[in-house]
Amino acid sequence: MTAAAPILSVERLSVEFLTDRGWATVVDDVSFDVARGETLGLVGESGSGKTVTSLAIMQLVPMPPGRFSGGRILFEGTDLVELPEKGLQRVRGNEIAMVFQESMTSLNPAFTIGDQIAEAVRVHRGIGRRPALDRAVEVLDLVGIPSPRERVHAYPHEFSGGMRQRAAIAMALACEPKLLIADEPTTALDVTVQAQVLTLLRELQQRFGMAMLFITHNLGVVADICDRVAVMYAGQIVEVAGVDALFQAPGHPYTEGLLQAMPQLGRRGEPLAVVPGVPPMPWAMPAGCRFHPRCAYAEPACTAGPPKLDTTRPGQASRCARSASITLRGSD
Amino acid sequence: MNTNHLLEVRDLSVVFRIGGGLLAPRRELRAVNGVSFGIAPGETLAVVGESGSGKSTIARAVMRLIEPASGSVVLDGTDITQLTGQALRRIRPRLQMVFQDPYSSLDPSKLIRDVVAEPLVVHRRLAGAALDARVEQLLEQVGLGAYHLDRYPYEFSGGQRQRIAIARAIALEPSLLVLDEAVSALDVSTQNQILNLLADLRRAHGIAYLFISHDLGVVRHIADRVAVTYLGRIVETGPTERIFTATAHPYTEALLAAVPIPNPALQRQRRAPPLVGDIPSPLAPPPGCPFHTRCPRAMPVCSTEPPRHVPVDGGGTVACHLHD
Amino acid sequence: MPRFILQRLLALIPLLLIVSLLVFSLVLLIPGDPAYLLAGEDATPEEVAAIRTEMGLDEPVLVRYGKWLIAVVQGDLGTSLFSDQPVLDVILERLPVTLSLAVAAILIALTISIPAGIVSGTRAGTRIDRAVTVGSSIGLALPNFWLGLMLVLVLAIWNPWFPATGYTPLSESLADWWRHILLPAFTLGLSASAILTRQLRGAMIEVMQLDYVRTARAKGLPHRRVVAKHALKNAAIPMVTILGLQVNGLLGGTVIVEQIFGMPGIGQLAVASVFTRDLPMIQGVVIMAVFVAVLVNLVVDISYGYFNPKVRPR
Amino acid sequence: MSSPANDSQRARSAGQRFLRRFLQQRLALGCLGFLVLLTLAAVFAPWVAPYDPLQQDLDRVLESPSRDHWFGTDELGRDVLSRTLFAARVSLLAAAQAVLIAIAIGVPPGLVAGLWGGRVDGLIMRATDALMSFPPLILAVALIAVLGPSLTNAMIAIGILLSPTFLRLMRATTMAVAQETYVEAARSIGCTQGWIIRKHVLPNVVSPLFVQISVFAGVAMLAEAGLSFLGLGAQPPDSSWGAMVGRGFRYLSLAPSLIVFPGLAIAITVLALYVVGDGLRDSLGREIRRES
Repeated sequence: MTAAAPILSVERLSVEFLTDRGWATVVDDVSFDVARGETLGLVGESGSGKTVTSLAIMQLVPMPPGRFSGGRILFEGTDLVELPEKGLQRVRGNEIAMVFQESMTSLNPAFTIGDQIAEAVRVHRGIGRRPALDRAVEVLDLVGIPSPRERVHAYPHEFSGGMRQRAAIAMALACEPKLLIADEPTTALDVTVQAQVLTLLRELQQRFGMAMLFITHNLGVVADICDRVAVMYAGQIVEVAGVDALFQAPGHPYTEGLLQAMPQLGRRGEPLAVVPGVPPMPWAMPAGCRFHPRCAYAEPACTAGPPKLDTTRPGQASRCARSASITLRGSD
Repeated sequence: MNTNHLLEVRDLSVVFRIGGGLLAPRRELRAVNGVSFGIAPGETLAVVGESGSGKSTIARAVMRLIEPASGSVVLDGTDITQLTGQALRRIRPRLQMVFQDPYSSLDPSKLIRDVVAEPLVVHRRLAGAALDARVEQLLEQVGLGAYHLDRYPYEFSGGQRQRIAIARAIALEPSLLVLDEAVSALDVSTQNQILNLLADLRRAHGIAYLFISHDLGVVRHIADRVAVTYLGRIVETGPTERIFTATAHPYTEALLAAVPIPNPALQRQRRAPPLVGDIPSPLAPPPGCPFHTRCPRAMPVCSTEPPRHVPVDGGGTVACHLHD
Repeated sequence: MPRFILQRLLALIPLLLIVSLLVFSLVLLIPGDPAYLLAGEDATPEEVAAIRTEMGLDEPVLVRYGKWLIAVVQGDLGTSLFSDQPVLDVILERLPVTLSLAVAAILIALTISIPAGIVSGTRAGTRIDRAVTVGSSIGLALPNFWLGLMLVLVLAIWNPWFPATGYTPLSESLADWWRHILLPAFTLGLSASAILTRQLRGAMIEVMQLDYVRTARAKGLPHRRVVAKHALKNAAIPMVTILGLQVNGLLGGTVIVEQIFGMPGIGQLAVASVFTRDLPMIQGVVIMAVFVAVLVNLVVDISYGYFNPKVRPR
Repeated sequence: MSSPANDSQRARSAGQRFLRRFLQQRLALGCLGFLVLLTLAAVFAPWVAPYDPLQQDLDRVLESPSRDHWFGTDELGRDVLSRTLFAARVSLLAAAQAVLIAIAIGVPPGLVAGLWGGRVDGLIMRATDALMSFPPLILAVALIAVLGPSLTNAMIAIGILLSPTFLRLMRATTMAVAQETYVEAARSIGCTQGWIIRKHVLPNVVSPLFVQISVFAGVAMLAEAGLSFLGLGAQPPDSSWGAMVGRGFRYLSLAPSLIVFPGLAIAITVLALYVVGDGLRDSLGREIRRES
């Protein structure tokens, strides 16, 4: 796909969770690459496994109730699954940083913004309190917080939602990571603030040449910020494609369903497109293709065996047995 | 006053008093500030705005779930802000509401049967076998089978719960349904199922909707008319297509520009510089036009004079000094 | 900060007024004529009349309350019916014993509960967590008087390692004070430590699942630092509240513990006064106990601001 | 997240789900069994006890446990086991009394404060704070000082002391329920205030209260034991476990068994009450239990 070696390579990752009904596979055989400097979107509905995938990369899946059941996560050639905790601590926040959805709860209410940014710098750079705080002021300025020298002493509850998310981004950027994982970073924000944050992320990424794994359920946001997209359904990746290809000519019926369901694309006075039914529960996955009970193109063969994620066109892969024989509608 | 309107809201204001204790001054939060709009029978009016714009407060004030500080809410000639006790309860069936959070809006200790039957029981409409039959019919109307009747809310998904909430809200055959972010908590596919259900119900029963939302895509699809709110005020109203295609207010413009569209090539071209800053605190709203602190086209007058609503070509009104 | 403290102090006024009303109305609760009761069974009518006059029982209730309150505010808690000494003097003489006992008990409770709560809270479900949970349940269920007696039996009578009774002031000898105070303080502090451990464990479990702990880990902080800095400071917020309540409990518990270990403190005085029906003394003890409890809670309240910036004054 | 259950699966009411979860907790179930047995033994003490608890035998005083007297004898040669069994009646009854008093004093104002809020709430909470600022045992001692030492007075005092906890619990849950959207939804369809309280608030606040009762019975039992130990509770010839320890105090070094057994009885019973309380709390479904 990309010429240079990818910075992150997730290979056949599987994660299980203990539920009331036993072990359930919530991330199943997931593989994808993130190239240096690119933004890969990870898209899916709630419960599709996209957040668990991102936490698994950081080795932050709560265990118990979770556990790894297979796969490798290669970051610059090092398998993070095998890395001992000490090594992981050197990677987290330094080489790979993360921004979460809820800036209200993901910042510690008991410490100042500056303290929380500075501590990451101190841990990874081994510098003193003063220079670390100066660095905090620097990154707060970078993310567009006005009068950072004063604001560095503010507590999270003294910031607005948009400012908190900027602060969270500043915290992630403080050590100039090579990869930023952003888990629904704009979902809790108003649209005008979302536009600010997306613009900010785009600018910072270009400036630092950082790679980004952007997790979202919003296809509009995907169109705005991603270079390539991986679509997840029921714990599996069902399609990987360049962002233009995905929107013009999706390769999987589920992607088509998601695109068509965008209300912007509906016509007034006509029913909105829906994917019938609901996603399956992890303990009751359908046999064969997991999407077949909801798929308009399903045929008996789809229940036969699980389809593989096959390359259909250059740069595009789809987990659909019928991808060669059907033509799907894009968003145009 | 438009006499054809089913609901007529005039100069509605809602004030919350917060804080107040020894030595701590009590502060006033004007969540809704002089809001007026009307809804015709069978019409869908969408109230859109970001958080803190007062849109949910408008919904609750219309429902008389909170007391307005001033203004009137007239339903079919009756000002419901003046009603109390029995008289208020008698008018309630005409005006029903569906709430945002499908998880906390159903009493966890009640069977679905009792949840849906409650309005009919409270208003003594039906009893016995007739009640059972009506409840079954209601569930079917919202696309749920009668076998769900003897289950508890915990057994249902968000989308199903929202269907149950709708069944309960239409049980009394209201002429107006207030939908407060009723689909916001749902995944897009489930959201569309509910939106389609609402469209079906409107066709079948001629119910008018007051549709509160922050999602412009959804609003464009479902609404006949739109009212855009900012910091407790309506800044622009008008027919949906006019709002989206011949936008009059700079805030509406910014709002529309901020929503990314699902077309990467187009989106790359149309990216506008986003609005600067955050919504000001409603505890200390800026003087003059509430939007002037973020408005790219603000003039000196905007920070002193509050703009009046003036008519716009294509229908509706706008409150902006650019249009004076 | 001074403004914040002033605010809290002012907020205490209505509280103290209600408290004073409650303490005062203790007299009104006495069935029958309190003067007869207080004078004793074989008192002459003259003695009864004298008590009646001395306590002002002839006047209207509100007037009595007013006079009593003014006297109390001026530090006049009345005279003991039993020893004829001023109540305040007797109490102040005994107060250091009770206070040092309570302080030692709190220190012991914190020394046990903080590590136990952190360890079991961060390792919920493990064997060590279960041991701590069972231990704290037992600590809660043991009656403190019984625990005290068992300690005396084993550590003072069978193995004379500690004195069974008595008290040495801190000002005389630190070592002796410590030897005398250890058993009673442990007896008094054990149930508080059990409650605090449970509280801290629960709070730690909850906090460890919160987003900001995940953020702290995502920053690459070592586990130790995540627990000791990010989790602990937030988990301490509910613990501080509980600590305030426990201080009241401890002050109450001194009644029993001082009795067992023969310590000349306020608690012993309270029990003795019940049997001598020394009502002014009882009222004095209650007022002093509430006063100390309220002061301690004020300190707790103010320290709350350290843990929770949201309640800190701007 | 919930899933559409199988059609064959019958829906269970909150009560049924609660019971099912409770029955799975073996330790709590065992403790409940112990408490039931203890109550039966106390009720039928005249038939179960090996001796008359008041029968003196001055030839055999302060004896250690033996085959004749499993728990030994006291200073008057009375059988400690029999006395412990009879004292169980007093201890259990006293704890129950105190909890009932606490509920009667604490629950109604808690409900009112939670429902009405505002000034009424402020007033009630001020009074509660004042009551809670008293060190509990000292207040109890003071109350007994004026009312006179007796078990009933001790239980009234403990009931008053416990009532703020019930009040606060009731207020907190009521407030939380009253703020739930389903209560607002009920108002929006035109339910009367009385209907909402009866049909929506009460059913959702009783369970958190209910599961606390057994824990508070333990607290009450400890408090009663403490007061009786000081001689301010149960008066002779009645005896509770605490009173037995109080009298045995004098013979601490001569006959430790005098205090060991009644003390153990208290500790084990209170522990059982706590474990049952924890079990009950854990059996409440997530849908009822409040995330704090």
